[in-house]
Amino acid sequence: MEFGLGGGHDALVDDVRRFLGEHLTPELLARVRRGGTYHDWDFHRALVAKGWMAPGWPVELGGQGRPPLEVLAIAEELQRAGAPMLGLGTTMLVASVLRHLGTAAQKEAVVRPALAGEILIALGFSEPESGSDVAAAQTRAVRDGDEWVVNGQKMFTTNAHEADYAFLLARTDPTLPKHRGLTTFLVPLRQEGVEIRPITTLSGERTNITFYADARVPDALRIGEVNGGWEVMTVGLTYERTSAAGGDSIRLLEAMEDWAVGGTPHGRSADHDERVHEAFGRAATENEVSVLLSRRSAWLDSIGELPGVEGSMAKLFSSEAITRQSAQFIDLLGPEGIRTEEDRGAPARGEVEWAYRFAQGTTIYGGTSEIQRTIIAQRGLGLPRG
Amino acid sequence: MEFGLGGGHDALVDDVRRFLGEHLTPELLARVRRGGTYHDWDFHRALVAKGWMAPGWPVELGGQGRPPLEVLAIAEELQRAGAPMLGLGTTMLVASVLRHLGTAAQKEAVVRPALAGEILIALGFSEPESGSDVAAAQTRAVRDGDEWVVNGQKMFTTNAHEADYAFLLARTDPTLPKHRGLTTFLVPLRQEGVEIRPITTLSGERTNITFYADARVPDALRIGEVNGGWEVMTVGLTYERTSAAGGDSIRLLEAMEDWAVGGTPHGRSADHDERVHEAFGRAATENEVSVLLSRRSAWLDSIGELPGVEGSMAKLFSSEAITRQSAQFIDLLGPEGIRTEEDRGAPARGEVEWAYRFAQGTTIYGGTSEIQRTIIAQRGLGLPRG
Amino acid sequence: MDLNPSFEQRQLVEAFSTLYRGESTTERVRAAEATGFDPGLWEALAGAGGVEMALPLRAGGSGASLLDLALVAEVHGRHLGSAPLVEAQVSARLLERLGGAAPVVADVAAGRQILTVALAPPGSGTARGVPAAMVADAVLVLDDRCVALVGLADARTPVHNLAALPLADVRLDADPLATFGGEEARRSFATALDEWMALTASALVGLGRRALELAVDYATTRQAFGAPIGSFQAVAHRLADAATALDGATLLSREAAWASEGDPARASDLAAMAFAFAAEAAQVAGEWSLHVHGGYGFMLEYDVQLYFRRAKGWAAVYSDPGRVYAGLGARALARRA
Amino acid sequence: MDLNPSFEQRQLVEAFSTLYRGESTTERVRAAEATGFDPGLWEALAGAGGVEMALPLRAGGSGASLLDLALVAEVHGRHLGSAPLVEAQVSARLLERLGGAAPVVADVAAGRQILTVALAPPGSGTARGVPAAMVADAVLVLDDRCVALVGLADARTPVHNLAALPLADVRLDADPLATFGGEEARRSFATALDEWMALTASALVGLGRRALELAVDYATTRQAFGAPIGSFQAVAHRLADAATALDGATLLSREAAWASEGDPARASDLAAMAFAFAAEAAQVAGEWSLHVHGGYGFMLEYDVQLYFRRAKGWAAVYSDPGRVYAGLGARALARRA
Repeated sequence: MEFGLGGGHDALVDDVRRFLGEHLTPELLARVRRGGTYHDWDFHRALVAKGWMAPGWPVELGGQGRPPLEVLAIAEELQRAGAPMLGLGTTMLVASVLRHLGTAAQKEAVVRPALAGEILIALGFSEPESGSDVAAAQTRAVRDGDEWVVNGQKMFTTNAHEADYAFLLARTDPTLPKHRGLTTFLVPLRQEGVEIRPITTLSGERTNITFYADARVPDALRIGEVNGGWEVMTVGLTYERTSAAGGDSIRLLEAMEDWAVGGTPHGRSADHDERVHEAFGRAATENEVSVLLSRRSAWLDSIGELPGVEGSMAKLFSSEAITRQSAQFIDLLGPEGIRTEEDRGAPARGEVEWAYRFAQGTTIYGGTSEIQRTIIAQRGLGLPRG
Repeated sequence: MEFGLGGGHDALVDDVRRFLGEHLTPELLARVRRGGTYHDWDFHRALVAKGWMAPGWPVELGGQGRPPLEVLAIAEELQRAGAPMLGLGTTMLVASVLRHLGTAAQKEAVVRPALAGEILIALGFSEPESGSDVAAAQTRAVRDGDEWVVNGQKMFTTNAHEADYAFLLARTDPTLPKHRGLTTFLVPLRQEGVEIRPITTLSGERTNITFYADARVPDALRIGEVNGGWEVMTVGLTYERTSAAGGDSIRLLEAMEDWAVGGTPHGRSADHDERVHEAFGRAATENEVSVLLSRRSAWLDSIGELPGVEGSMAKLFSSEAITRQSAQFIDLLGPEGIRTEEDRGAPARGEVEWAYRFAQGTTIYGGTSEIQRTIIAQRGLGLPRG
Repeated sequence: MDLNPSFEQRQLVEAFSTLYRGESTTERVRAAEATGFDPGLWEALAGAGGVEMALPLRAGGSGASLLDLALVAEVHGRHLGSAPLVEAQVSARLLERLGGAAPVVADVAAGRQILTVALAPPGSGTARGVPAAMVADAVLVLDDRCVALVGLADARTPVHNLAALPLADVRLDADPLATFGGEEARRSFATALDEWMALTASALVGLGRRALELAVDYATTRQAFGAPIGSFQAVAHRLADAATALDGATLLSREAAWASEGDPARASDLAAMAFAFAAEAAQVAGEWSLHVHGGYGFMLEYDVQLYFRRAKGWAAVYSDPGRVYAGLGARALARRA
Repeated sequence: MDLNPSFEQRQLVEAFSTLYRGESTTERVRAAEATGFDPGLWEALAGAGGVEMALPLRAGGSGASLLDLALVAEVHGRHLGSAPLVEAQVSARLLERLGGAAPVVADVAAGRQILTVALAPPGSGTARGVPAAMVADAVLVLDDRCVALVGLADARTPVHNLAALPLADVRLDADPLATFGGEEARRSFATALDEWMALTASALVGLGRRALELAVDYATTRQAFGAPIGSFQAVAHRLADAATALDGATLLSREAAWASEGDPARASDLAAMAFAFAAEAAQVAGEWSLHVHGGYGFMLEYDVQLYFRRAKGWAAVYSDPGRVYAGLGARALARRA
């Protein structure tokens, strides 16, 4: 048994930090936070140039052939720094699905330019009437010769306004049982039948509702079999659930520690205050656990096992942890804690106030905490279904 | 709106405290704790002599005609002092059921001597295979002329070894739907067909399994209609659920405060320790809430409304509160916190260690926390049934 | 004990409910987020005697009890009122108790001037994060020496905050408009803080109850996996816990307000208890209601985020619950020692 | 990173699992509750080299790593071993590191003498609540001046406790058997405390995992309202949280043990983290498993209460998790300042 990540790991982390020092400028961070779009084409292309779009993919497919733990190391550092990665994340999720289930033509037409940083792909799973119960999708796709005609709405199509395609789950046969009449497509977003309407969220992130009115998608951009969409989604959702919030938590604790050692001009004194010390020690411990749970998933991946339950645990634990921690840190800051980052007197640069809003979303997207607990109970512990 | 309980209330509380000073001797408390039987015939008869067995009942039925809030005041003080009241509680629950649903003969033969402190009645609801789902009872009762023949087992028949009757839920028609084939009886416990086997519990309380092998009960001791037992239980369970743990919590906090101001020879210093102060302030606040929730139930009762959801809230909140508090108080005491009352060096006379064990039961008996939450969600908030 | 409001109290609640339903819709609350202040609501409140009622008869008020004000504060919280009603009432009562000049008191009572109160002692010549200070005319501050009434016009810097409250940092370098010295002034100021805590507890209760209603409504209609999500225990049991805490907070905050006349010896402790417990209950209700709404809860377009942000922010203006509990515990031990 | 135990580690775990399955059944655990000590288990452990393995090769041991010991401690916890294995291992290593007399070290290694260690500095001439002190022959104590080895025979008073542990208060008035002074002795003692925390974390993990299994087994078979109770979210989701915490605690406690050789700079922090986190995870697993058992959980006759009591008690012998977290937080700030 070995917990060390090896000397190569430290060198890699140093490399990522150098990269971030150069490319993740304070101006970029401010622009992203202000605009709410957690994607930046310059930063994205810089990552691509570095080979860090798909570092775990084989070299012949455009990756660097890195083992999963190195891939995780890169992701940990990027998340911890707050780099804008949402567009990369959804694009790579779809690329991963296509790598396994796509046609040769799709790999050429979509995966290649995606890995080259030329195109972006958004996710179109949720609908106004279906979220956690994603298989209840009602958006229709009807065949018309070599094309399909799509009608419906998708919620939370994050980065649709920057993206070229939406990875869309549609009902192609309403007469079949719920899970059986679904098909997945890559719907081109820059067409007349698609309307993108912005949604502003609690943490300032921009996402979108996308409306599909006789939008057209060539059959060549269908993924998987007709009415075989649920099998495709199963692969896709497994990738989605690996999103954990450990890096955000680490950044949050660092901001609080900066505040605590920085003289705390207006907040409470952190010296000799056992309540502050206890919260810091607890957060550091929870963050270590989040990191270990995520690393376990990556390690399982590296030895060829699918981290299903383990991924759910990493996601559940880290998102609930940042939700608890951010609320408690606001409390520790007292009345100063609710100042936002626009306020020049905000402690910890307003990171804590922002994290309290941001954290609420982490227990929702990528599978709610309730969905994760059900997966852990049934698949992990073998408890009976309800 | 008025939260005051009036001058009569203070006088009554003083009266109860004087009574307790005389009758609830340290020797009695030690005997009860050691033996595990939370019933003492001398103390019981002293309460009866004082009229506090059924202070809320009409004078003509053997009570004092006190309004519900005075009844609660007496109960609050007795619970806070840790008086042995389990036998009284179950006996009065059954007496209350009989008052509403019993025959004239039953009132004469059972209720009168019960209120006179001559007999005790235990509860026989739970079975080895049914607890929260009490209507799943499998104990059989079969008619035989003027008698019924009972076969089966009942769990947690507390005080059966001191009691004259068990208020027993039995299946009298297995062909009817679950809730329809049940009948309730008062089964005489001092007969050959009844075996009482002690159960020792985590907090040292003695309870019993009772075995019924061709035990006989006269039809005259049937309560309610044949196969109408669920209607009887509905009344009985409402009374059972009013049991709240607020008084135990108050006693626990008092023990901790005694420890904190008593010099703490070996424990951590409570002076200037914000963690201790925070826990104390929080516990005092939760205890105030427990008291208010219980008083609300009594007040609703006094104006003729049935405190269903409100009783569940009082029970849920107070039992969860003492469970949290006792665990946290052990933590505050550090390594000293796990010393039991047999240990002469135990802080707070071992009350905290004992409370941690005792508290676990409060979230189970009288309806688990899960049952209470379901009642509150469905009947209180109107959420749909699952 | 009688937990039913009196006939007069029911009328009062109904009158203010009607006012808030008209003048504090969530559209109006959103429209006022930039400043945290809705002048139309304030006019309506002043016109309805919202401040005047808090003053005793001797000062031309209608002599409402603190419990009456608490019932109104519940309505205020329920409708997320963008107006400093609690601060104005508390500081009007304080100024009157301090013996403030009658014309000023009359202006304040009529809502022509808005006063507020600094909840924490100033440091380095500044009172930080003073509630309502961006919209009030003057603030009552307790420093080492006395209670001072300080004009706000040129002394304030806005504080951007989670709850869109009109908070400001206030510089205290100008001469005060009036000062009030002596032990009694201090005691009056302490009473004002207790009143602020009790009334804010009530506002948080109203806010929390409405957040819970939003969750119950959503969970009753929203379907997933073939059933309304409120039929799943993972949702239902959380909401039952929130409902229980809010019922407790309702009783406790009303008891605290009642105690200012009904049980003065416990009034200060009860106000602190009510504040801390209501703050936690409202926060839990806000967070869980937001969570139950799933992705929609995270959209600014849905109302639940308005409650979520204020549940945390309205309480934090004074203190986190933990420090208040610590103060209560320390006081209890000091009394026993 | 490789989270799989090595072939040798799997063999080690299997060997001790077999031993504990035979010598630490819950019947045996119950039989040993009066003294907290099962001599038969101790003999078997000593015979299997349970203490010896903890010593380096130079001292005639088999040079097991702390991680090897942690894997054995998980087995110990899972079977609620009524024997001071962790204390004996930690104090044997400490005595050897201090340069204790070779014959004593040999006796200790062979299990002929049992040593233990006082986790807190003594006050007023007494070390309170010393683990294993009722069954050990001598204890290592750190006072202001040095580390002392003190005989226990006439110096101990038993401590009745929640977890049925053989704790004792130890008077320190007799002459020590040996003393070890200097900065290095202090550092060795601190290392021993870290080792005790890491191994106790592992024992708590084993205990907690078994408690969770009991809950899962019960919830899978017990029926209520026409379904196994484990199919209700109110039960299933709690157990999922407990399972997640225990998986985290497993990783963290193994990492802490690994770090003593693999990352010495972090070993002390990781030991404290593992101890506090495992203590909480085990307590939650114990409480929830007890609760899931309904009334049965409350019966002494059912095994789950054995786990419930030890989950709290094994950790409390040293400290509540909160104080350990506070120490970690203070250290982290001191490093940054």
